[in-house]
Parts: sequence; C-alpha cells; structure tokens
Amino acid sequence: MSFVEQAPVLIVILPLLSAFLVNMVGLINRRYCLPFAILGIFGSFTASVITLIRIMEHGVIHYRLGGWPPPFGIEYVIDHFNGLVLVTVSFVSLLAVIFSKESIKQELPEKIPQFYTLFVLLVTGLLGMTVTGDAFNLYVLLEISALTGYALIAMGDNKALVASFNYVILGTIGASFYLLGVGHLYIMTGSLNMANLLTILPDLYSLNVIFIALLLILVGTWIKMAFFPMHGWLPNAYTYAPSAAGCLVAPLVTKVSVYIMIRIMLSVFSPLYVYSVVGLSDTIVWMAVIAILSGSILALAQTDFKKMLTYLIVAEVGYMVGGAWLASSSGLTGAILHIVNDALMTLCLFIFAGIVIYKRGGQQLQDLAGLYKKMPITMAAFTVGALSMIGVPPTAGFFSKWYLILGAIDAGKYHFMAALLVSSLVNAILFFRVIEIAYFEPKVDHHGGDSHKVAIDEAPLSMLVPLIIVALSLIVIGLYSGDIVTNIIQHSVPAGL
Amino acid sequence: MESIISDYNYWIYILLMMIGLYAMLAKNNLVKKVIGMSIFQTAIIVFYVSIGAKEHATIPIIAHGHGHGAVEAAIDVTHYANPLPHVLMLTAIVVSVGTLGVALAICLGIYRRYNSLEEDEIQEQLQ
Amino acid sequence: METITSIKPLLAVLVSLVAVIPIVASGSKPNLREAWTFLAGIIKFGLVVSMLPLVLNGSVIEYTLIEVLPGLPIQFRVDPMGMLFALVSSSLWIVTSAYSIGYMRGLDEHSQTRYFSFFAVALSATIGVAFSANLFTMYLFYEMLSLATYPLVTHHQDDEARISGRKYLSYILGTSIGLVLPAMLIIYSLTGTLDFAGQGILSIGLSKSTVTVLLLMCVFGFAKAGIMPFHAWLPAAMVAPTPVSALLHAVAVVKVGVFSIFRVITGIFGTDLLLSLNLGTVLCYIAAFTILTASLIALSQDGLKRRLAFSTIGQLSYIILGASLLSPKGQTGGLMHIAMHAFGKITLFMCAGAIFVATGKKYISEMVGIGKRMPVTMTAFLIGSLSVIGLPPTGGFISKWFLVLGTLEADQITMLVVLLGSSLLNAAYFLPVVYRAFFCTPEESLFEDKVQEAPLWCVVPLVLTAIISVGLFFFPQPFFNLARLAIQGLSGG
Amino acid sequence: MIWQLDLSILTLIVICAFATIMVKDLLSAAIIFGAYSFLMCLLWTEMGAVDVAFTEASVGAGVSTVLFIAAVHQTTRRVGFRKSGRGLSKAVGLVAALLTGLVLVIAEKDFPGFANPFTPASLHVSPYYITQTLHDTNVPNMVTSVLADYRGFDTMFETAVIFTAGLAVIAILRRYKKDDRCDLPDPHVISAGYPDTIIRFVARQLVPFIQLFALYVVAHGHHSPGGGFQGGVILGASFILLAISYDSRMIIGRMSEKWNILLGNIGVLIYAGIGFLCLLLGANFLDYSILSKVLPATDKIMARSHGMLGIETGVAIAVMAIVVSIYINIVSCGKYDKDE
Repeated sequence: MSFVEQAPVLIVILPLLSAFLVNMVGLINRRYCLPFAILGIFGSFTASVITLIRIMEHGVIHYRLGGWPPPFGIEYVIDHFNGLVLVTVSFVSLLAVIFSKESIKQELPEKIPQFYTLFVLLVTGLLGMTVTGDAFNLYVLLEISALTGYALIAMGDNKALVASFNYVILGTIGASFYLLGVGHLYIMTGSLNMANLLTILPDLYSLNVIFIALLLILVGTWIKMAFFPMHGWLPNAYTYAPSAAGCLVAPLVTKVSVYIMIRIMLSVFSPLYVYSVVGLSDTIVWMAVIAILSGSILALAQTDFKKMLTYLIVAEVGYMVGGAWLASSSGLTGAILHIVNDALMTLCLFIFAGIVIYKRGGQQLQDLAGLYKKMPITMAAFTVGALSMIGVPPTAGFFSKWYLILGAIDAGKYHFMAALLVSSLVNAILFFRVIEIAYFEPKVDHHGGDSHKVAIDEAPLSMLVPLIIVALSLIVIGLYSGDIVTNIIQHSVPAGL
Repeated sequence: MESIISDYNYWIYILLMMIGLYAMLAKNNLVKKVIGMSIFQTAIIVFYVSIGAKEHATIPIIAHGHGHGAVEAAIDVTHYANPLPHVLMLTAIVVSVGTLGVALAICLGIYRRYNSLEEDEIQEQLQ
Repeated sequence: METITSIKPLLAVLVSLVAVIPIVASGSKPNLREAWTFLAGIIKFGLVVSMLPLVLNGSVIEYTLIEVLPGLPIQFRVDPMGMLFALVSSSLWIVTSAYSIGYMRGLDEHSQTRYFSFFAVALSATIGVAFSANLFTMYLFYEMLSLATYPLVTHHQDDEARISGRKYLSYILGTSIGLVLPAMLIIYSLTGTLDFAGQGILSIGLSKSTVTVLLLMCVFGFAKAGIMPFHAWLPAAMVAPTPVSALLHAVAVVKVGVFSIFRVITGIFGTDLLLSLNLGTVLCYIAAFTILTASLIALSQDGLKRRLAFSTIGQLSYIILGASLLSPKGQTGGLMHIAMHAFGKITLFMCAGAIFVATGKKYISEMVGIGKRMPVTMTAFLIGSLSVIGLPPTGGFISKWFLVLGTLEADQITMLVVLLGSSLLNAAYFLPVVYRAFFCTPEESLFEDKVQEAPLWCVVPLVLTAIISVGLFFFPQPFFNLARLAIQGLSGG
Repeated sequence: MIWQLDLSILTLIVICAFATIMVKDLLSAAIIFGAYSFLMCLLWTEMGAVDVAFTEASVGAGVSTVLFIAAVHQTTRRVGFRKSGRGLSKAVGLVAALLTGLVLVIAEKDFPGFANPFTPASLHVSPYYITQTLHDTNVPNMVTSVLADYRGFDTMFETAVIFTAGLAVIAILRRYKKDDRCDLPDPHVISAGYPDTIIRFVARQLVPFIQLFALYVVAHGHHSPGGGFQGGVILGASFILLAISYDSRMIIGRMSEKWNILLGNIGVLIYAGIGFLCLLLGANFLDYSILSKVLPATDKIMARSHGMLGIETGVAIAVMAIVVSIYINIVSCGKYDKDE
C-alpha cells in the first residue's frame, strides 16, 4: 500500500478509526483519549496536505471505493476546490482538538471519552462530505456530522439542550430536503454519482422537476448553513455549546455546508444551468444582502460575546452565498476563499471566547474588561482575528472581501457591495467595542508610572498555542492569498464565467 | 385507472411530508415534534421505494437455481425490483432511528431540567 | 529615468517595526528602551538619506515584497514625492523621540513601553505610505497607521480618551472602509491596476460623473487629511499626550492623509484628466472652504492644542489646494508645504507640550506673561507661528509663495484671495498668543518667578525644529528639488 | 403488486399519521405510530422491498416504538395546550407545509409513471446490479451485495451513524455522579414494576429462539432478506425484551456499560478494519476481492462474498450493542439503576 496513493481515503478513514480507538482507550483511562484524537486528526491533515500537493501537480484525483467503477460504486473526487477545503477542515480541527484539552477538563470532566469520540466523528463527517463525489454518500456523512453536532452542543449547559433540540428539528428538515432533492435527481436520471449526473442532466434542463431538485437541495443546505432567515437554530446552539465543541462546530459546519452548495451548483448542475437557465441569481443575492445586514444588526444588539459572534456567522454565510451566486468569477473566487478565511477567523474568535470562559468563567462582554493588561498575547491574537473580520489588510479577511466586492462590481450588483461594506463597518463597531472594553476597564491610574503593573495571567499553553497559530495563519494566508487564488482556486472556477 | 394509482403513491408521500413538516414546526409538544420528524423521514422513504417499484417485478433476490456465473444472460432486468433505492432507504431508516434516539434523549434531558415537554412553557422558563 | 531594485525601502519601513521587539523586551529598563528607539530612528533616517542622492539623480528605487493579489503586489517605490515625505517623517521621529522622553518622564506617564512600541509601529506605517508604489499598498499602510495610533490617542485610558478614541476610529475607519475601499475596488475593476503612474491610470474615457464620484470618494475617504466635514476627529484626538499630537497630528497621520490625496490626484486620476474634466476647481473650492472655516474656528478656541488642531486642519487644505490647482507651481508649493508646515507645526505643538510640562497650563487665557518665564520656548513658538502664517524668514513663506504663484498660473484669482485672507486669519489667531506671552505688565502676569523652562529633553528638540524652520527659508533646496523633480516626473512621464 | 392493496394501505397510513399527530395522549400517539410503522412495513413488502420491510419491522415498528414508550414513561403522557404564540407557529408550519407540498406536486408532474419498468432509474445503473451481482459477488440477494459491496462505503458510515447515535445518547443523558446538579425529580425507576411471572417466564423462554433467529438473519442475508443490520436489531430486541419483562438492572448486570461500548466499537471496527485490511493488502479501501490473498481456498468472487459476511457480522454486533445501550439510557434517563 502506498500512503500517497491511498491518501484520499485515509483523510476520512484515519479519523474514523481513531474515533473508535479513542472510545475504547477511554474505557481504560480517559487521559489516553486526547493523544489518539490528535493522532487521528493529524494523520488526516497530513493526508489532506499530500493530496492537495498531488492535485496541484497532477490534477484531479479519483478514488474508487471498493474498487467499483462509478457510477456503480462510490467514488471520491478531489479537485483543487475540495482539496483546499479538506486542508482547511483538518487544520482547523487539529487546532480545535489541541485547544480542547484544558477546556474540556474544566467543563465536562466526566464525559471526556464521549466528547472526543464525537469530536473526531464530527471531523470525519465533515471531511467525508467534502471529499465525496457521490450525492448519497454525502447525505450519510451529513447525518454523521449532524448527529455528532447535536450531541456535542447538547453537552453544554441547560440552555444548550433546548437549542440542540431546535437544531435537531431544523437540521433534520435540512438534511431531508437535501435527500429529497437527490431523490428527484435520481428518479429522473437513475444515477447518484455527481460526475455522471453532470453529463446526464443537460438534456433535462427544461423540466420543472430538475429546477425543484435544485431548489430542494439549496434549501436543505441553506438550513444547514443557517442562511437567513433559516438561521433560527444557530445562535443559541453555538452560544451555549461547550467551548471546545463550539471551536469545532462554529468554524466548520456552516463552511462545509457552503462548500456543498457550491459543489452541487458546479459539479451536479452546471454553471450554465444555475446562473443562466434558472433566473435565481438576483433573488439569492438579494437574500444574501438581507442576510448580511440582518446578521450584522442582530450582532449589534447582543451583550453576550459568543452570541454576538454567532450572529456574525450568519452574516458571513450571507457573504459566501451571495458571492457564489454573483455569477462572476471574482465572486466565486471570493466565496471559496472566504470559506477558508472565515473558518480560520471564526476559529480564532471562538478559541478566544473559550479562553475567556476558561479564565473568567463568563462570556458576557463585561467579562472581557481589562484583558489587554492581563493577557496581552491572547488579546493580540484576538485583535488579529477581529481585524480580519473587519477586513483590514493584510489579514486574510480583507482579501476574500476584496474578491467578493470585485465580483459584485463585475456583476453590477452594487447592493451586494454596499451590504459588504456596511457589514465591515458594523464589524468595526462591534470589535472596537470589544477592544475598548478590554483595553480600558477596569480603570487604571493615569499617572501611576510603570510601577503600576497588573500581573500577566495567560491561559495554559495548550490553549494559547492554537490561538497564536491561527492568528499567524490569518496573516500568512492573507499575504499569500494571491498564490492561493492563482494556484488553487482559479482551477476550480469555471472558465466560462 | 392506472394513472391514478401511479399518482396515488406520490400523492401520499407528499401528503405525509406535509403532515410531518407541519407537526415539526407547529406542534407545541416536543415528543409530537419528534413524531412529526419520523413521519417526515418515512415520507421520503416512501418516495424512494416507490422509485424502485416495477410492475410485475419480484423481490430483488435472484431465485435459487441460478448457479454461479452460469445463467447471467438469462436474468431479465424488468423481472426484479430496482435494488438501489432499497439500499439507500436501509441507510435512511438507520439514520432516522439514530436521529430519533438522539432527539428523545434531548427531550428527556429537557424534561428533567424544565419539568415540561411543552415548548412555550420551556421558553417561559428560559426567560 | 532609471529604475533600481533595492531592498532598502523595505528595510526603511521594517526597521521601526522590528524595533518593537527589543523595545518591549527591555520594557523594564527605560534607558535601554529609549536607546532602541533612537537607534531605530537613526537607522531609519540613515536608510532614507542614503537613498536621497539616487532619487535626486532622477532614479527610482523599487522593491516588490509579495504579490498578494494577481497583478497587485505589495510594492515599494521611492520617487521624489515619497522621498520628500519620508525625509520629513523620519527626521522628525528622532526629534520627537527625544522630546517624548522629556515629556513622558516629566509627567511620569504610565505604560511608556506600550507608548514607544506603537509610536514605532506608526512610523513604519508612515514610511510605508510614503514609499507605496500602488494604491493597494498605500491603503494597507494607511489602515495600519489608523490602528497603531489608536492606543496612542487613547493613552490616558480615561473617559475622555475613550470618547475621543471612538470618534477617531469611527471617522478614520468609517471613511476608509466606506469610501476608499469601494473606490479602490471600482478603479481596479475598471482598469485592472492600481499602480501610481505619472499621468494617472483612469484616462480611459470614463464619464465625468463616474470620475467625479470616484474623486470625491477618494478625497473625502482619506479623512486623515481633515477635509471638512470629516475633520472632527482631529481636535478630539488632542487628548493624546503632546508628543503624539506633535508628530502624529502635525506630521505623520495628517500628512499621510494629504499625501495620499496628493498621490491619488496625481498618480491615479492624473492632472490632465482632471484638467480636461475641470474637476480641479471643485476640489479647490472644497479645500478653500475648509481653509477659511477652520481658521475662523481656530480664532475662537481657548485650548492651545485645540487651536493648533484647527490651524492644522486649515493648513492641510493648503496642500490639497496646491494639488488641486493642477498647475506645476501650485503642486510644487503643495508638496513643499508638507515639509514646511511639518517643521513649523511640530515646533508649535512641542511648545504647547513644554508649557504643559512646566506649568500644567492648557489654555491660552492662562498664558499671559509666560514669555518672561519661558523665553526660549516662546521664541520658538513665535518662529513656528511665523512659519505657519507664511512670513519670512521661515520656510513657510517659501511654500506659500509657490502656492500663490500656482493660483496665478492656474488663473484662480479666488483662491489667491482665499490664501491671503487665511494668512491674515492665521496671524490673527497666533500672534496674540505670542504678544500676550511677552508683553504684559508684571501685575497681569499669571506666573510666579519660580516657573522654569521645561526639562532639557523637551526644550532642545523644539529649539532644533525652530532653527530648521528658519534654516529652510535660506536653504530650501533639498525639499524644493524633490518637489520640483516630483512635479517634473508627473508632466514628463 | 396489487394496486387495491397498495391503495388501502396508503390510506390507512395517512389516517395513522393524522391520528398520531392529533391525539392528545402521548402514549397513544406512540402506539399509533407503531401501527403506522407496521403498515409501512406492509407497504414495502407489497412493493417488493423486502429488506426495507424487514428493517422497518425491526426498527420502525419495534425499536422506535419501544423508545417512544420508554421516553413517554420517563416524562409525561400529557400534551398541554399552547398558551402563547400559537397562531404564529401554526401559520409558519402551515405555510411551510403547503409551500413544500405545492413545490413537490409541481415536480411530481414530471415524474415517470409509478411502477413503470422503463423509467430512467430502472434503466441506468441499477440493471448493472441486477445482472452482475451473481457474477461479481456470488450473492443472489442484490440488496445485500449493493449494500455491503458496491455501496459498502455508505453502509460503513451507516453503522457509524448508529454508533454515533448510541454515543450521543450516552453523552447527553448519562449521569455518573450520584448527586448531579439537576434538582428536578429523579426519573421513574423502571425496575420497580410489578413482577409478572407469566410474562417473565414466556420472555425467558423466547429469548434463545429470538437470538437464534437473529443469527440466522445475519448469516443468511446473502440469500434471503435480512443481514447484519436487521439481525443486530433483533438481537438487541431480545435483550430489550428481557429488560422490559424483568428490569433494566438485569441487562446491565449481563451487559455492563463498558462491554456494551466495547462491543459497539468492535462491531464498527470489524467493518472498518476489513476495509483497512484490503487497503493494507494493496487494493483500494473495502475492495474485498484482495482478501483472496489471505483467505484459504477462495477466489476473488468468493472473497467478496466472505468479506460481506464479515462486515455483516460487524454490523450486527455494533447494532445490537448500540440498540441496547440507547434503550437502557433512555429508560433509566441516564442514571442506571445499578449506580444507586
């Protein structure tokens, strides 16, 4: 067996196997859980990186599971797009699992084995959804990630249970709509393989049923990604989840759903169909505008720091959906780049929130008071994340916003550009409010001199290191976004746009 | 007559879907919502299995007597129901029972903390 | 015109950024910490000066750091215009650092390490703006400067600082995100480039309304230039410690604003395009309005720093006016005014700070008779005032002279009147201060005999800048040559 | 297919669905839902989907109903009246349902006729399975061969889904400490039911037969309806039967939590492990044909058949353990009787 050749399947299998190992060693001693979880995710990360490099050298990789040729068997298809998303997902999970060590000891000391098993299974589900080229296989993994997500969120406090229940109901509706959409495609074509569907469908473009299949899949993924106004489940679920779970769920679940939407748009239906044949672009971009504005405004109204972040996720989803539907190559590039950037930004902010909860025991804005003195390194990393959310160069967030706005201009959709700018300004207000609280309070003497010092009290290294890494990666990715776009994303954006 | 029957199966799945969706969104009781969810999921199963049905076809198991590799040529495709939707729906059933288990577990957790299964009463306590 | 590739511009930008590390590391040893600041300042100045001969010979130094977006690199280019600005900022940083030591220690301020660190970052950003080769790089450093100066403006961390900080950021960030960013993207979308070119990049047959909208977005978007109505942050930001006001709000921050506008007008829109669309006059009137209004408001201010702030707002618009005249002489004058005003105004700010350190007084009405107690400081103040008013024998006269010539060259008689009128107003709000400081009866004097000059660290720098202000009247060549070369480059290229 | 039968079953199904939503007593709702599932099971059989019917019978009509009843037992039978916001949520539900219905009806217009043997779904892809299953895998039950081989990767994750669900239930409900933070009344102790000798005796006698049948279902899945999943559920059901007729403590005594979890893991690991073994031997993941290298006296085709048997066993073990685990956790509300 060659590791490189089998890497596509190992991306998913290594975390899957490690999930069971984590669970079993947890029966012996729960301290053994974390190393196995890290090992599994790290293996997956390595495999993802190897795969991405191979794609950049040799092009799209196909992997037949069970050796069966498509469309009879299930096939993994990895191109530049999902190669990039795979690396992002595994990288974010790796940082999140390292972060979880101390946090989970504090919040859920008794359920460590269950937590890590579910955690790794969620990662498996997300990676599996990203890597597959089969519409039904995607559904199964969607459900794995959904079930683990429900459980991880429900492990939080009392409010988390209610939030999780709403998530179960809406999440099931979303997944079922997706399945129903796939069913509509199946009844008309007899195939479940995405590439196969892409070749069969053009003959059927004139039928209503194909349009409705697209609609069902879109609504399904929109519910999963909390696209306004289908976002009802998200804020509470992510706010009250255990912080370690939040660090995994919040950055990735919505982003992978966006990936699915774009994948279905491009690889099952064609750009020609989604942008030209069905006249949905205008409507959806308007919906995205509303999503961005409502998310931003609702975020302004929050006093709970984590809840504020969750509304920002709702707004960011609007960015990506809007970008994907601008029907311009810059817009699509921006949406894809934003999947990567937003995952990292959200991770940065949620790790920060986790550290605050760990240290201060609360997540209200007022709990952040005076943090610049006490935790300068944490706050520096947070500031980078915040600037990225606002879109200040050279952080990553600026560049995806750049492409999105450029796409809006190219497509002549100036209302989308305006929404992006307004959201940037709102983000600036939101984060400078946070920074102000952390910078000013509690009150210090004006002229106390340097003798007046507050003891520095940083979080444990296992929390701090992931935060620093993700903050640095935001800058590095920002600086190299030109390379990422030309070498990776450009290959995934259809030429005709 | 035949056309009505052919529609009938699909009509029913749509009807079940609507019942389930309504229950999930409009019902106040959490267990009722969960029941709605199960109905919703079975509706999809009805849809898929209906795709696989063929008139005058038998179950998708090749009758005994067909030896190994000997008589493949004789297998008539229209003679057997389409097995693929069945396989997919086996998976879907498993998924739905998994979701059911988790949903009920959450319901129990909620009941233990709020002493109620009614959504409005829980919301009241949350505020 | 020769183009040389050299890493020096990057080093010049980075040196103060890197200096933050030793500054923070030696936070507990103030003397060592300040030594690092000086070292960085001197290296930076040295790097800038070492490039001066090349630039004066007509060469351009370029360095491309990384191509962040296709066709849109982070790129530095040292040309005469950037050189002029970099020279002013980097030389004044050294002076201000010395002054900062006197001021901050004199008042026993808290968090001095943070103060010096962000000061260094702000300088990096300033030089970055000066050396930017395209609008994108400039925007990057512009934003970096906005953020790096926030902790400086709010240094006192009290309620007043909080409110001012909010105002500062909302004006600066609001305009840059809300106006400059979209303008930049639209320009990029239209032309596919953001490079500063001699004759602009927008002469591609756009409609007048498009160009007008873009121009206004850029001019108002760079709110650091303090064009009304986006000027209110500047007086508010005066809550900062005086060295911050001195360097950042007389030199670095505000000049970054006008410099950016200057760059955009010449390098993106291009003089010819604006002339052909007759948009220069519009800008002239905007600038003229700000000049006169700010001067009038300055008259009514009692807080010395606030009066200086409004004076700055007016003077900044001189530079904008110079650029908008779209005539070689006027633009030369505008560019030179960046330098001349910087030296004059920094002297005034440092004087205000020295008075505060020595007496704790902030208001002009409290300063009657102070000239007798602090003669050196107040003499420097007089020189600074003359320079800002534009009277010989100070550098301010030279730049104003060219501005006046520019108005004639451009046939803008109204602007000539505005310039002269505002000079009178300048005189009206500065000279009484000096007069009352020196000429009063002993009974009127509000100061005891024991009031002394501020510490040496404070006084020496302001004397130095005052001397330079006078010196520039007699030897304006370095800046004049740079400005001339810059303007030649525009028409020649 | 008999359309009269089809029609009447469907009508009954709709009636049941209405009833279970409308009825005011949750226990009744659970029972009616059981009937609904059973009717579904008849419908599947009638449409020729015997494997689906088998699964529906064991899962839908069996385990689901038991879980519902257990949950209702732990909470309340009462369905209250909504006091506030009734109109809004009803309106939302109604609009969503009608909109979905409308859209689906429009789509339905384009469907090829029901039970038509010449629809795209019957002409593309699926004929391959029907004609090639014997040739490729020597498994006459094509549902099994598609499930465990052609689309075996789906099934592996299907098993992972059920494992996840079991673990999720533990993660949500399980309480290890005696004094946890919750101050609401402790759950009903289900073991405190009255002992009924007849029921206990009959259940006890039945269990071995049920388990034997379950093993047959697993082992004979290649040739008849059934397979790992159905067999596993039946195995689990046999334990649940004991737990109901005696008390859950008895099951926990025989299948401790640790063992349960371990079995669940082992089951899925057998599946994933066989797949991984194929990979180690040099083929793609889950390509059983390579197993002929290690299995004595098997050609590639038989290796596929044996591979499927192996993974079916794994599925059965995992499903059994998880079904029991879910039941115990729900019925004891996470606080095993044994802990007290």
